[in-house]
Amino acid sequence: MLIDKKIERQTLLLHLRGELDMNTSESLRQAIDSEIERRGVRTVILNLEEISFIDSSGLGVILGRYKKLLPMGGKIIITRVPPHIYKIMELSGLPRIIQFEEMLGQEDGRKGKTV
Amino acid sequence: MLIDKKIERQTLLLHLRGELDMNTSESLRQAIDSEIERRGVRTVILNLEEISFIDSSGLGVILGRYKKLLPMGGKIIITRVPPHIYKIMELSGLPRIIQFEEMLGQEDGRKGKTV
Amino acid sequence: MKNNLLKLSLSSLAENVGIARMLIASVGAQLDLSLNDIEELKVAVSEAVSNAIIHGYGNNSDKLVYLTIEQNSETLKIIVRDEGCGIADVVQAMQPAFSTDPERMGLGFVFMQSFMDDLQVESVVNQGTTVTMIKRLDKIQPSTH
Amino acid sequence: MKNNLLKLSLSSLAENVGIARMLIASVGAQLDLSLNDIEELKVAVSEAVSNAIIHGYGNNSDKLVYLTIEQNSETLKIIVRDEGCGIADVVQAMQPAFSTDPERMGLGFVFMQSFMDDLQVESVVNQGTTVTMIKRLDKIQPSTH
Ligand SMILES: Nc1ncnc2c1ncn2[C@@H]1O[C@H](COP(=O)(O)OP(=O)(O)O)[C@@H](O)[C@H]1O
Ligand SMILES: Nc1ncnc2c1ncn2[C@@H]1O[C@H](COP(=O)(O)OP(=O)(O)O)[C@@H](O)[C@H]1O
Repeated sequence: MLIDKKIERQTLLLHLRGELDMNTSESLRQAIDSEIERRGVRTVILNLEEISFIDSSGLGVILGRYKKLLPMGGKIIITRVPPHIYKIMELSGLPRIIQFEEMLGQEDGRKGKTV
Repeated sequence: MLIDKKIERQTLLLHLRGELDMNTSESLRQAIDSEIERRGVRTVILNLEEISFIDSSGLGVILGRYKKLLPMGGKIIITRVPPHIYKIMELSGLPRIIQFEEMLGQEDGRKGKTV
Repeated sequence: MKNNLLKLSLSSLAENVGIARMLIASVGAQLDLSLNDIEELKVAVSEAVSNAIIHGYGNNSDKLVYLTIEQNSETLKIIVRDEGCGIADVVQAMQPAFSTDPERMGLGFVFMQSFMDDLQVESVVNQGTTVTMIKRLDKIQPSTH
Repeated sequence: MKNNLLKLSLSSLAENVGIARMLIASVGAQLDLSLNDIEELKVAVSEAVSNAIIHGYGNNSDKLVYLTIEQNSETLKIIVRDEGCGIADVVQAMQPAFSTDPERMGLGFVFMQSFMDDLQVESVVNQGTTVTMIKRLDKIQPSTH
């Protein structure tokens, strides 16, 4: 997985590419936690547009960051999720807890619901 | 592998897509031989632009068609070979026997040597 | 479609989980399954192999995970086996959200169950765990692409 | 890079040659080899597995081909084994252009030899053939992409 990082004040924007599984989720955890600790980041935006695979290891790291940010008054936002990735996320219940934005449509890039 | 066929008079143009190995070369052999026999095809042009893999099984079928057409006064022409496929073909000596046209360059689509 | 048997033993390395997924994806493609079905098989295999590495072997990379894929005209059977620590209480382990690792979601077995037609888990403490998953091929619509 | 061991037994089906190639391609990608090196490994594996199916087993799909990939920091060792008819004269079989099948080119061993740093063939008639190929990783330039 490739992680593309941008920071603006207390917001960290991560653009992820590739597969998010037990092999790669640890580096995502570190990428986020280090910015929370070192730079006081409080909002994390994950762009999943180019994620090709996710399983419960990847979902666990996302939920873990949510849980870490919550007591600090921070939040995590997930954007541009491809439909087949969203299906797996839905099954985990994550969309009921975490904010999703700019959903990608089945075929085109049309904007979907903003939860 | 997908085989896209066009016939014009005695010329058969095949556009191949995918991997040309022991699994797929048999269907290429059949596709060519049946047209030679049923429709009197004498020139076979193979467009390899979208071939992603070739090994000695694939090369063997091409050489076999060359050998079949030769005594009939026919010929086989290979066009638009990607560089990494051409490397394997070169090692087999095929370009010294069979006519190659419109070679694809390393990076761009520029025309190379016409043997 | 001829019967097919693929057995892969792989070092218990995190990098190899992707290889296990690719193997099942290739078999799914051979069977001309839809992209959605292939995606689901990949998740199920990913969960079972990850569990073997993380829980079974406690991330010790010197061990081997055994993945067997057996396909005939009716079923695709996937077996993931480890010779690791085993599970004391399988019923509890399979409960949604149950995990012995606070950092994990406890959704591995839930995903395997959702995406496969049958899931069996056999485990002996200190000997290892065998997860057997079945996808019925006669129920699947062939892909239309 | 940790040592890695992958063992794949596969039914002697033509469709499975692509799976064997994909396995070596994944290992090559893990090792961050160049696309060119990965391509060459794919050809070498393809030739050895095809030979096992075509020559070793005479295209009988009920048999198993055994592919082992062993990687440490210095070498990538690939072993392709069958329990087929064996080769009576290995030296002759390895000659360029030698083939017992008039439709084939006799280039399989030539390709394996060209693309690998070492090639060993052991064979016992009616018992089978083991092809061992080695790629030295310390000689390879890491990919720049
Ligand atoms: N192969 C295994 N070996 C030992 N324990 C396992 C194995 N697979 C699962 N378990 C146990 O079952 C629990 C639930 O597994 P699972 O539903 O996949 O969730 P998670 O992996 O998130 O913990 C794990 O936390 C672990 O205690
Ligand atoms: N696994 C094998 N089992 C039995 N015979 C083999 C095996 N591999 C190679 N051979 C023999 O060696 C010959 C040369 O092999 P190769 O160089 O790969 O060329 P080709 O496959 O085109 O015949 C084959 O024609 C066959 O007779």
